[in-house]
This record gives sequence, structure tokens and C-alpha cells, in this order.
Amino acid sequence: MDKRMNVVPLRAPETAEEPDHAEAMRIAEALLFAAAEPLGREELAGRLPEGADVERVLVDLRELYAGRGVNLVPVAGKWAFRTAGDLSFLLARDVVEPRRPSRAAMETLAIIAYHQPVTRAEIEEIRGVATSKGTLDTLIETGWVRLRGRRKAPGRPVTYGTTPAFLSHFGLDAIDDLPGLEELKGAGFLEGRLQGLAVPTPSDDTTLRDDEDPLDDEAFAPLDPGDGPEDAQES
Amino acid sequence: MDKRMNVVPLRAPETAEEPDHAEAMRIAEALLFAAAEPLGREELAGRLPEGADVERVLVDLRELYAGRGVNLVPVAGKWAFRTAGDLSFLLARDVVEPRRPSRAAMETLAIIAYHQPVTRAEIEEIRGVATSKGTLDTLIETGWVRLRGRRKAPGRPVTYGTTPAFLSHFGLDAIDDLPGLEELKGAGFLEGRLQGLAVPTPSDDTTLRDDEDPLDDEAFAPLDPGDGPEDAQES
Amino acid sequence: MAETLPFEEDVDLAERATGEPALHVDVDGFEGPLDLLLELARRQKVDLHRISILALSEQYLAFIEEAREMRLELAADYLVMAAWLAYLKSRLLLPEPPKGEEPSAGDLAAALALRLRRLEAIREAAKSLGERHQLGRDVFARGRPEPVEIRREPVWEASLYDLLTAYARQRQKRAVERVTMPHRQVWSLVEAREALQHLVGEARDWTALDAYLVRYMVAPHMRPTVLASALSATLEMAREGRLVLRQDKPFAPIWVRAHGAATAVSAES
Repeated sequence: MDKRMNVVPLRAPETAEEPDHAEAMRIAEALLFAAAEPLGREELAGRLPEGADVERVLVDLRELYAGRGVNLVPVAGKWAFRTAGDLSFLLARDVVEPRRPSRAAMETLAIIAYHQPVTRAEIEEIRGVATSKGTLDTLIETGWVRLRGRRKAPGRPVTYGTTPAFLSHFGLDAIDDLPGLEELKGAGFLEGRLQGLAVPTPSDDTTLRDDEDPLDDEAFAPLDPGDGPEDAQES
Repeated sequence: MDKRMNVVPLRAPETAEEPDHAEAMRIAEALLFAAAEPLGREELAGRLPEGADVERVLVDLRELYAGRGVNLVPVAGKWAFRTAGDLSFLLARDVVEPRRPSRAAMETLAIIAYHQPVTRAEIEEIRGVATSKGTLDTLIETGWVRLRGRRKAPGRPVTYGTTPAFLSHFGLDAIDDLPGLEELKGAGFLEGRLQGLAVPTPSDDTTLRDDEDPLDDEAFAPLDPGDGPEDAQES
Repeated sequence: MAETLPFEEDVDLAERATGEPALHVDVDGFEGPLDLLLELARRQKVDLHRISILALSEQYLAFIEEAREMRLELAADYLVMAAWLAYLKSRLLLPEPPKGEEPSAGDLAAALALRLRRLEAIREAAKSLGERHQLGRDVFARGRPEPVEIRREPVWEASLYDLLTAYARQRQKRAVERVTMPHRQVWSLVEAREALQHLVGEARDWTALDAYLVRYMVAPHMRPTVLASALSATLEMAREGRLVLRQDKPFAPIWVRAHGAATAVSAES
């Protein structure tokens, strides 16, 4: 569509036989603008000066507004002004809404980060509670977690891992910048006397591991539904 | 006004320095058409493409619509599309005639508009009659009049002023556009009422004047009851 | 579009007149004495700048007088104005006294004229305001504005600190759950009593408690619990009259012996 102002000169507005065509267009324009509902030909005809050519008024008005920010469009056999289709983005405004992940989501995210590639069952085993599908969905929505592949194991469960967006959000150069056990203890995140706790060295290498298959199927889209219980002890 | 379609060719829409002027006009047109309320320069600027000349867009749009059935008009310091005034006889036909404000209400409104900020006692002094509480309440309910603050004077009477809705309803861009303001000023009717304080022009500026205090109390809600007699010679 | 505004109906003066005496109507129709004065001035059909305040005062007073004769109720402010105008009239008719403290009659008349002109001016202003094209009456906004849809886009907020805290909290909790604490060894009160009953059986004579208990404190870590439980048990048994305790001074060894062989035996049975 030509986005430039499409200024259509009125066709012979001063011809003797239709001296009021321009005025009829003005009136129709105002009526259509002020109307709460689309107007039909008859409704318009009833308001236009005697002898006005409604059809021509509508055709000319439509042409006048073609290519403009507002168009005259037919709606269910009637006529109304509407924002031009290519400008419909103007009718929506994006409002940034800060949101904090739930505690369960943060814990799940942390486990995915350290233990990736990890399956839902493994996450649940580490956390000791069921992980709701919603929590994983939310994490995927944040763009921090992705579906990596499928574990070569019975049921072929999906494996989860972190994304480059995760690194950039948390200000990490690489996934192995995540502090290890000793650093976590040193920084006071873990109690020093804990024993028998292993913190893995995380890796988000995109190359699939030996025990991973690619996400060959198309059904990976939402989340694998059969991967675990839907209920959750967590909130 | 020339009622014929006033088709203004865009000024050099294809000059290299402002290739998007026509597009900016389309966007502004769409925004102003879609908006339920007048839009300010800043609101428009925020939605137009980077570097668009808002001022020129508005001037050109105004010119484009001059003489048409719908005009772009300055309202309360903002911009809005309105049906052309000369078509009122046609458009008003099916409008349920709103009950017209009483003479007392219109006079009170005029005094508030031209003398604002003004107290009830001052309104009564000009009219030479007690102002019924109902009249002021109605003007406030209509959204044309607001409680501004309190006069720094014995009794701390409430001061009244007009709202942007008042400007919008009467098609005024600013309070300075009140009809006959110059004559009233010239005749000295708007001066020197306040203890030698020369208040030469009405102001609906939300900033309180030197002789005004904020409406600090919570009891401002309906109207200050102690400001004047409740009875009224007017109905 | 145009909604009915909650304004009082603009009641026409003539309308108000219906069914009421003519003069009454006239007074009622005015909005106060200033309005009445302005109407009387208009009837003079001269510019308000050249109005004769004296003539105006006389007309007003005549009007009020007429109203009184008709026994019409007049609002107080009409009467106040009448009194003031009567005073003004007398001042205007009398020769002006030498310049005094009070404003001259001419000044008062001028002030009244100014008030009338100001009311006239604001009425004009109100009229031209009312004649403007009004939104929803003469001019119209878009009948069907297209609302802007607000799309909320979440921006997730979490810090590395939150992440590490969540990880550590989770791992630590599970680690603690899995740790089996070594069973703490205690010498129970029951065990202590049993042991002491043996002692009582043997100790016809004073016996050092510590010495007797050594056999139960083979493991060094048992010492505190054995001593504590044994002391509790001896106190209890002393109260029951089964044994007698002796300590020569604070922190000195504690001596124990049976209260009496007979009681001890009978108690045991």
C-alpha cells in the first residue's frame, strides 16, 4: 500500500448538476466520524441533503481516506472509519511488568543450571518435591530454560538446560562461572559443616551428551505432559 | 469557512531529510482518530517515529482537515478531531438535547472561569445574591469546576477554578481563549478584588497562587459547608 | 454522545408567573436586588456608564414600596438594598459636606454603577460562553473511539544472589534431611536405678558412689550421663528411704549406704 498521503482531488465538485457533492461528503464524513455504530446507506441518505448521491459520496470518501491513517471500511454492509490495518500496532501498547519468579521456580531454575542436562524426574529427586508443569512452563517463558533433547532412557524424558539469555540475565560469562561448593560455602550460602554434598560443575554445551537424543519429534512444543505428576507439593 | 474540500498537498513529503513525514502524519491521524480524549504533543511524540516533527505533523494535519467535515482542533492544550462546527444543525438533530444549565449555573460558571481562582463569597459579591450549594455541586459533578485550594484569608474559604474538561466542552484551547476576556480585562473587571492584589487574568494553572493554600484537609470532598449561606434566592 | 446534564431546568421568568399575582412574579423572577437594579437600569435604555443612580434608586424604592403595598414577602436583602439606596438618595440630594472620612455620595453611586456594569459584563460573558459550540451538543468527538489495548509484557526479575540462595537452600535442606544423626548414648534413669539397687544390696557400709560407678563408665563419653543419672537416682531413692547419702563438704565425694538391710530387702520384693 502506498503509505503516502493519498490526496484525491474531488471529481468536478463544481459541476452544475451536483453543486452539493462536496458538502454531502463533509456531512457524511462528520456523521460517520460521530457515529457509535457503522452507518448504512439508508441512514446516511436520510441525513444528506436532498438529491445527494450516497453511492458516490461513499466511493469518494473511501478513496479520500485510502492509504491514510484512518480508512473508511465496509462493516457488515455498513460503513465506518477504522484505523488503517497496517497501523493496528498503534492500538496496542506494551507495558513492561516486572515479575519475580516464584520460590519454586527459582529453585528449579537453580537445579537446572547446576545439573543440566537434567530431566524433570531428576529435578524432583534433587528437590524432593514434585515440580509442577507450570513452574517449568514459566521458566521456559522467561527464556532462561530450554528443552535440550531426550534422555536415552525408558520413557525418553526431555532434558532441560539453560540458555544464553540465562547467562546474560544473571551476568555470567559462562555457565561454569557459577560458584562451586567451596565458593558457596565461603560466601555463606551453604553451611560449612555440611558433608557429602556434591555440587556439579555445570555445563550448558549445546552439543548433546552421549545419553541424550535430539528432540526429534514435533510434540516438544509445550512440555512433555507425561513426564511427571501434575500436582505439586510446592506452592 | 470554505466548505469545499480543502485538499492541501503535502509540502515536499519526499525531501530526503524527512522521509517519514507522511508516515508520521498517518500515525498521528490514526492516534487522534482512535483516542477517546484529546492527545498532547508529548503523547503523540512518544508514539511517532523517531525524529518526527510533531509540530509540523499537527500543522499539516490541521490544514489537511480544515474545511472538511471533521476538523483537527486544539482543545485544552491538546489536540482532538471534532466534527465541524457549522454542521452542528445536522448532527445535533438526533441528539437528545441535554438539559441546559440554568442561568444561575451559567453565570456562576462564567464567574469562576473569568475570575478563577475565586471563592464562593466573591462569586456572591459579583452576582449580588447567595449562591446555592446545588449550583456549585452541579458544576463540580459535571466536571467543569474543581476545588482548587483555600484562600489564605480569614475562614480559609475554598477557591474554585475550571478543569480541562471545561475547556474541552467549550472548545477552548486555553483559559485565555475565553470569549470577551479582553473586553472584561480592558474594563478592569478582573482586577484588584483581592485586598489590593492585582489579579489581572484568570488562571486555571494547577499551581496554587501565592494567596492559596492546598486543600489540606480531607473534608473538602463535597463542598465546604461553612463558606456561605445554604439558602438561595435562585432555584 | 450527549448525555442529559443534571442541571436544573432553566425556568423561564414567564413560566414562573403562571397562576401567581403579576407583581409577585416580578420580584420572584429576579436573582437578588442587584439583578433587579440591573433590570431597572436596562429599562432606562441608556448606557450603563451614563445611568442616573439617583433615578435608579427612586425606581427601586418605588418598586419595593409597591411590593409592600401588595403585602408581598420580600427577601431581606431586597430590603437591605432599599435602605441603602434610600440613604444614598438622601446623600445625593443633600449638598455635599466638606470632605470627610466617609466616601462621598458620588463615590458610592459610582461604586454601585461599577457593580452593575460588572454584573452586566459577566452576564455577557456567560452568554457568549453558552453560545459557543459545545461538545456533545454542537460538535462531536469520535463516536466510537478505538481503545488502545494494553499488553502486559512480563520482565522477569531475579538476581544471581536469588539463584544461588535458591540452590543452596534446596541442596542444604535435602542434605540435612538425609543425614542420620549418630544415636546419642545415654545412661537412663532406669539403668541408674537398677545399678544402684545392686549397690544398695552390697553397701551395708558407706561406699563411695564414684568408685562404684566406675564400672559403668568404661567408655569415656558415658561419664557425664552416668554421673547425672546416678545422682538423680540416688536422690530419688534417698527420698524413698532406701539409701542414705553423705557428702562431707561441697564437691567432696558422695558416700552411699543402704538405709537398712530389712527395708532394702522388703523394698526389693
